Amino acid sequence: MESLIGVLVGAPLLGAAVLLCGGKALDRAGHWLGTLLAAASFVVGAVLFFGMLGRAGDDRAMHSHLWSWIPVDGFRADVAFQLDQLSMTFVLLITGVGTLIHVYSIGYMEHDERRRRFFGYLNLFLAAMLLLVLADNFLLLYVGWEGVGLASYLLIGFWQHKPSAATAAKKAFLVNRVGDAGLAIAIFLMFTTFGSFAFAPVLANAGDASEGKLTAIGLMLLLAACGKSAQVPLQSWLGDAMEGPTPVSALIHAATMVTAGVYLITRSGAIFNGAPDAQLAVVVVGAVTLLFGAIVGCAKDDIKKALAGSTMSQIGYMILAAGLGPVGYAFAIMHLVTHGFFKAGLFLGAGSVMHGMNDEVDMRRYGGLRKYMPVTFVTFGLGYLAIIGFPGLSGFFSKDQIIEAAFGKGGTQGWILGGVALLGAAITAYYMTRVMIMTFFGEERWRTERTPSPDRPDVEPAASVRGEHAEPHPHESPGVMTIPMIVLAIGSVAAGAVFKLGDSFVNWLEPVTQFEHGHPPVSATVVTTATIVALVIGVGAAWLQYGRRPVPAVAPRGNLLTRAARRDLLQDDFNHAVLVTGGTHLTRSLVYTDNKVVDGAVNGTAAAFGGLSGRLRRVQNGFARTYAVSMFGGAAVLIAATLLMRAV
Amino acid sequence: MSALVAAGGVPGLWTLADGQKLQAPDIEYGKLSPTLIVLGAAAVGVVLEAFLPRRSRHVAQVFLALLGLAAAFAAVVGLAASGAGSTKAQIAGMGALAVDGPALFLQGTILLVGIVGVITFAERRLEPRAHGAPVDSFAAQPASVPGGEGEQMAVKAGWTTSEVFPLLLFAVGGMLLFPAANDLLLLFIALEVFSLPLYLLCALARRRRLLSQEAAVKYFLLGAFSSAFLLFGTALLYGYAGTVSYSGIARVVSGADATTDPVLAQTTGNDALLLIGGALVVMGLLFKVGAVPFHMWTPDVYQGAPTPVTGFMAAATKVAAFGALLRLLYVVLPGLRWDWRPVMWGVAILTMLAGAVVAITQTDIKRLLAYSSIAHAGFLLVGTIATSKDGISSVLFYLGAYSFVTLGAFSVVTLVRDAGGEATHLSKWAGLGRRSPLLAGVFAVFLLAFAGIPLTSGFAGKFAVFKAAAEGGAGALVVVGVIASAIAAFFYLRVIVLMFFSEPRADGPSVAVPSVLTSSAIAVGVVVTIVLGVAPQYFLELAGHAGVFVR
Amino acid sequence: MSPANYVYLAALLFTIGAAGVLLRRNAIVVFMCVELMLNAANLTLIAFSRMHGNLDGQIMAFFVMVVAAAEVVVGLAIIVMLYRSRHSASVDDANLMKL
Amino acid sequence: MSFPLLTVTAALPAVGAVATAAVPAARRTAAKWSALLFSLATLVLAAVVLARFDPDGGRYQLTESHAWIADFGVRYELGVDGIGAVMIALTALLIPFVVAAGWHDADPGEERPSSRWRPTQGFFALILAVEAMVIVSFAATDVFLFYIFFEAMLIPMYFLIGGFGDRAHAAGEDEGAKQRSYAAVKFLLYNLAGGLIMLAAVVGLYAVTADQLGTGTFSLQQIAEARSSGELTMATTTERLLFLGFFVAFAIKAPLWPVHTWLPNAMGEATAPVAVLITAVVDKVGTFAMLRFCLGLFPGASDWATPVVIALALVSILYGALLAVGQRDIKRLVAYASISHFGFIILGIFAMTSQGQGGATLYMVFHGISTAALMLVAGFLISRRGSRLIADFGGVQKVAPVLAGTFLVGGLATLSLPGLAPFVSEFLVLVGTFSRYPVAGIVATAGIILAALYVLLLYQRTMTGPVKRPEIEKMPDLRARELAVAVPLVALLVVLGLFPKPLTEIVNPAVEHTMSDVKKTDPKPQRPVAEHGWFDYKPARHSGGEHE
Repeated sequence: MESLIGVLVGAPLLGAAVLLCGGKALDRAGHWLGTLLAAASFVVGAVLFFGMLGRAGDDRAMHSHLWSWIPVDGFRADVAFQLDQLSMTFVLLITGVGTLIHVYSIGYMEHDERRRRFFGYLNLFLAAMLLLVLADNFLLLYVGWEGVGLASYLLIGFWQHKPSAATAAKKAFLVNRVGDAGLAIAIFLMFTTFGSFAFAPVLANAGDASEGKLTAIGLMLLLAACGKSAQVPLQSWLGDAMEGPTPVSALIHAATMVTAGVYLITRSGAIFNGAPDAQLAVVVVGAVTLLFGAIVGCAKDDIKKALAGSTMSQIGYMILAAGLGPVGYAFAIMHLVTHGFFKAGLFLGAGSVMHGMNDEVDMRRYGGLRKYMPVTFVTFGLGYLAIIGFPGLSGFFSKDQIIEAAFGKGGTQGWILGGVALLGAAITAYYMTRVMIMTFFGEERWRTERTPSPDRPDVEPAASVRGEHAEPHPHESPGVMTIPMIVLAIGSVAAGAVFKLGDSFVNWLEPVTQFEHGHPPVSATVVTTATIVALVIGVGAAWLQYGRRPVPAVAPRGNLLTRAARRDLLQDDFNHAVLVTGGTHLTRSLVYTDNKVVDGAVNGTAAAFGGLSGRLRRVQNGFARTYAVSMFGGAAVLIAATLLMRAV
Repeated sequence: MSALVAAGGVPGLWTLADGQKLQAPDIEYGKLSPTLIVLGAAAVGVVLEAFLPRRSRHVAQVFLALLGLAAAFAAVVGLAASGAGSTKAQIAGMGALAVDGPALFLQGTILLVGIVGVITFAERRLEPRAHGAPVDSFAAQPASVPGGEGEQMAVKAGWTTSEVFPLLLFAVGGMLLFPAANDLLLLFIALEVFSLPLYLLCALARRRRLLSQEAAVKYFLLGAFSSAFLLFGTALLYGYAGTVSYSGIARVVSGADATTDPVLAQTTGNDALLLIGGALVVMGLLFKVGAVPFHMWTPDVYQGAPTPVTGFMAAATKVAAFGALLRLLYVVLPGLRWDWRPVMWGVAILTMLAGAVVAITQTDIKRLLAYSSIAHAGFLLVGTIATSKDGISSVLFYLGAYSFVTLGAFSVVTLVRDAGGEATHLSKWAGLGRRSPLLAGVFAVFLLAFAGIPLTSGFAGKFAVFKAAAEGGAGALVVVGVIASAIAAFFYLRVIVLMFFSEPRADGPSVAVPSVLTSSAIAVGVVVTIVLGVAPQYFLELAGHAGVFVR
Repeated sequence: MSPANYVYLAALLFTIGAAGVLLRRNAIVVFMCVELMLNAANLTLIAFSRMHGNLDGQIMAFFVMVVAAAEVVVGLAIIVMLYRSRHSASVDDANLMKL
Repeated sequence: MSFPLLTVTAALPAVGAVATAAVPAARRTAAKWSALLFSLATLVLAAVVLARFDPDGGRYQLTESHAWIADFGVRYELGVDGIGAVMIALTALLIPFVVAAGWHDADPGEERPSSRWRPTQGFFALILAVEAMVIVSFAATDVFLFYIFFEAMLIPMYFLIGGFGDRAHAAGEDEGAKQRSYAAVKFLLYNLAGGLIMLAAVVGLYAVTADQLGTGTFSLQQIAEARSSGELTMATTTERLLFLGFFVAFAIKAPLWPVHTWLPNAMGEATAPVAVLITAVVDKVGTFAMLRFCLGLFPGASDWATPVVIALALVSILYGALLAVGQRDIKRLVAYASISHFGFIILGIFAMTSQGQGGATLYMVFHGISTAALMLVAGFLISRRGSRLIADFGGVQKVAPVLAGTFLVGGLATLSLPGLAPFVSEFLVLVGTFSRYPVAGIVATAGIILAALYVLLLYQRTMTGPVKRPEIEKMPDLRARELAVAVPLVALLVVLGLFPKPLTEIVNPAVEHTMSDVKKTDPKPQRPVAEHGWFDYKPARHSGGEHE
């Protein structure tokens, strides 16, 4: 059984290797191979899952040691896997959603000449992501951590001929690297504190370490989580990452990779439990991000960027929950899974819309599409209902638990966090309704608005370069794309209820994450009611603004907040002004320094000797009598010096 | 001489006492044979010059010179083999000459240098034939006015200055005596014996005769000036010690004899005599080695002299002069070590740095090599200052290594020619490596050896002297030496860059195809450079065994 | 008279000779000044010889005279050659080579 | 008398150099094949060295010792510890790639046959000569022997840089020649100056040993024995001065800020294979020598100098990376990246922990391979376009995906992506540094962010975006020869990234020895996980898959 764990990672890795190294011969069958291997991984995951179910809760963790990786004196890193309930949850989510998105991509990427490579990258992503969640030590986790970063980089920049895509990919990788550095430092700290960085010894002994150490480790882990999960202040890359093909956005930037930060914090729960300050930092980051993402999501006209803001916000919920400690870990993961379903579904739906609309992404050029793409409309709608927390759908259960747990934090903190979470729920309802209305309802604005030239949609960035108006012909996507959407929609609807039934999900995770019941100052019913009220307010506000009035095709100027939100609340501008401009000046001045000062000193020395030489050379003036003077003087000095030596 | 006086015993007695016979001086001809052979060959050469017809002189002189030098070298080897260099080292020639390790080692080196020198002197393939007759690098008729009728007639007649070979032999004879001289008189005589022929040789260039003559005049006047200093120093030392023999002076300096003789007690009380005299003698020698500030003749003379002469002179003079300097400092003045060492420190530092720095901006290859030789004199002084057995042997080794590199380098210079003769201006050497990779490669080997790059003889030599100096407590001098080496590396590199990395000039020089003579001279240089670089142990041992002066 | 005075005289002569070398331009005169320096040395040798009462100094003086003669032979040859080429015996005119 | 394996390993390329140089002028291709075959044969021998090396054996193995220059106390002593063995292997490994990648670099230019002096024979002979000298340097256990080859290798390198520059030069052919000879001279003078300073220290070392032991010696083993027996004690000042003499030379060679400025010129002007030779092979002698000679001979002084060295290493890391970001020339960018990496290596060495030093050793190997991959592919790219300026490229990925892919892998290795070999070493260096100097560890970690920046900027500007220039439109993808160069290197990066154990096994004992030389032990974890026994963990050798 244990040996199968390796297969989980191995199958997609093999796929990646074959697809990326294989030649053009694989172009025709490559996508099927990739999908097959992803599915194989899912099947293996399912087998392992059922095997696991057959055992007692405390005995479900499995280990598989493959080989000793970096054996150095006093330092040990192995390639070894650990499959417990937490990892299992992720494995199923990753391989399941992953497989669906592979299938979807077959249709979505049909006309792309580099489809084989796309599937190679997708497989690479799956392998790295599985490595991340299966590793039994932080260093191997780090490999997966950066591996998914690489896959993300490759996939965001998949359409490399678009400068914006290449820039976005680079930005994503760089911002993630900042987080990675945090993870690296956390590992160093673990090594110096515990002499190890494998899960078992570190987590089991976390209680022995001083709180200061644990806080430091926790903060560094939080930094890592911020990078990967696009949390404030490292959130700026996620919006740009929407340059990637939409299946990528669905899989990586919605369902799986961006939630790795939640996994990291949950996995390191033992460390955070001993470091309340670090936990506080986590909840603050989560709370800030959930508002930040939500506000940004309200202002974006690009459907994918609106969804990206939403992702940020939803992960904020998860981080918030994870920061609450054992009260919230299980809810964080639960929301993570449900979010995986509905957000993937939403993105795939968005992709389907774009597919039918000449890759137009501006919602102001959509409208009334429900008639033309019914399947997309229904699945997207179900996802919409799930995310806003419509009672009975998955988002309702998972989000409600988090809000409840936030209130349960107790004291002023509890009220603030709960209030923020509640506010977030309202805003979520608002912006999602906005997306829904602008896309599927109202006038068919696409009939009059200019859209990009249809002949080369891949060359000309849809939103920036406008060609002659060619009326799009919205149409439903092929089955290979709609089926995954349908599956995900089912998941969005049902997952929450299934998990909630008998607290099955919490019980499942409990051996790994522990679980405590929170003590909200108000009863759960009050919280639920408040949540539903917030939902109604949000939906109502959006309907008032977009449903009752026509949507202007060109965005109005908007108030200050709207304008700031469109620019990601100016955070990018700040980055640009401080980091990019400052960095450019720094490197330029350093280049100058290196040439003129450091190297200048060297060349200057050479020049100085040259000058000295030229001067001394003039003494040799060709007159024999000068030479004689030199000799005579030399003799005099010689005599004088000799006498002087005797004298002293 | 002191032996003569010792027999007298009474001051002012100019005649022999009754019953005493004038003793015949006791000369160990065997021990002196190398010098005698060379001087004899030189005398025969003069005779040949008088009696042989012009056409046959060249061959005869070359043959005679090579024979004489080879025989002398054989004699040196024989002496060394018989232990004269180590166990049976002795003072010969009634106290005038030392036959010991350093003397034999240096004599051997000088003779080898002489042989290679003769070979380069004899080269007749480089100059275009003058009216059908092969000519060498020397003037057709030195006495004639440059560009005048006399010169044209001499050229037309195909004359050459075959006197150069006896002159070279005389110079070698003097040089053999110079490091062996064990009293100040012989030191002076030997100095003159090897200097005078060199003055003449400098004047004998076939091309650029004005430069050649100017070099001779400068060399001569300054040389005479310096020998006057040396002589005056000799006189003062004689005044101090009452003797000119090295061992005698050394004894007086160490205070062994002062008690018995009242006059001596008076003069030895005056340290000024000793110090000034010593300084002046040392100065005379420093002039010959080309140490700063007595170096200024070097660039001009090296540039003006015919290149084969420059090569010979640069190598052999340095060997002989350092031999004499070593003996003087180690045998005569060891008692004054604490007086002369600091002064020599200063001279060594100045020499190394000035030589290296000024060389940077030189534009003539021969002048550049001259400054390089000044810098090398500085490195040799570092070894000299060590005042240890290792110091002596390191200098001996360095001299051997250096002289062959120098000979080789100047031989290469003779090959790079254009219409005006040798193309010594550096700009003409641009791109030589692309036209003639082999020659440029060989020259690069020599330059790298000069620069002291490992696996060349220059490195082994430099390491030896630095090691000796460091052990002798002159660590600071080693550091200065290292700095000077770094500066020096710059100008050697400049030449390499010029040869290999510059585009050849359209009007660039051509490389003459030498006869077997110059080729073999260069080949010897390369082989010695590499052998001494890669496997120097045998020669280091040789120099090590030779590192003891007889007193 | 103390022999020391001869030594002083010799030193004076030597200095005069050296000064001549440094100051005079004509090659012959320069050369003669060198000869003067040699003779100053001779005088010193003889004076010390007398002082020490041994013959070494005097013998040396003879050698020096011989050497000086040889030097004259070589030196004059060179100087005359220079004069014939340049029509000038000034040492300052011979400065083609410098720097 | 056992078979002199090390001598033969070093001599084979030397023989190859002579043989290659002797190939007649017209038979250029024969010279190339000769060089390739000799380098491959050397690789086989190096593999034998690696195989014969027994990690459980003595400190120096395969030793040879012969009298050489007794007067200088010099012996011809060879021997390898684990570090030397892997460095020899690295050298032998990279040379065939260098040769293959430089296949056409020394062909006489068809367009101007007279003005170009590129004797192919010379080019390849010089490469083999460098290889021979580098191998001796890695194998020498006599300080003097090491010094000689350390210095001597400058000469062939000098001719390789100055004589066979990159044909692609923005400022035109003549200006290119000028810059090239400037770079070559700068390279040589810089290193020669360092070498001469070291010479003073070598002389000083002789004086010290001669003074105290009676006879001077340069033998590492003999000095170590004399030190441990107390026969040889160095005064603190003497030791520090000697250390500085050695260290400056190695710091220049490595190169360490602020004596790094020769490297960008040299790597920029040289052809890509020669640039690889410089940074991946020759420069490694500098860092290797710090480990073996600075730490081995002068442990006290090394300890004394550590704060300064670490500070300089940190400056190198950040400064090199920032300058790499600001470069407009591909090869100079790689050069500055290398400066940053050498900072890591030196940091690891002077952190004085097992992880740091083990990591530094692995870093030398992996940096060699990754830079080779990046630089050689960059060379292929540059030769296609005839320009080294980043701005002259763009969109290459579209027309030459394989080239772009291998370039990207090389770049990712340069930024130490986990899963590729350099990550292993960089992480070890960082963790080793952090455990003794936490602040330095954190500062150095910032270097990995900058590394991502310069690599990705380079990739973005050259490979991505629309194809705008006709020269790029016509650009062919990697050819068979080029694939043969790039693919094995990339494969090695991946394999060694996942399975570096064979190397760590060889390196570990050597690191233990060095650690005992400097009398250092690893800092203990504050809360060791004692019951797991991980903290005293010594990796078991020759066994795999163990797990408690």
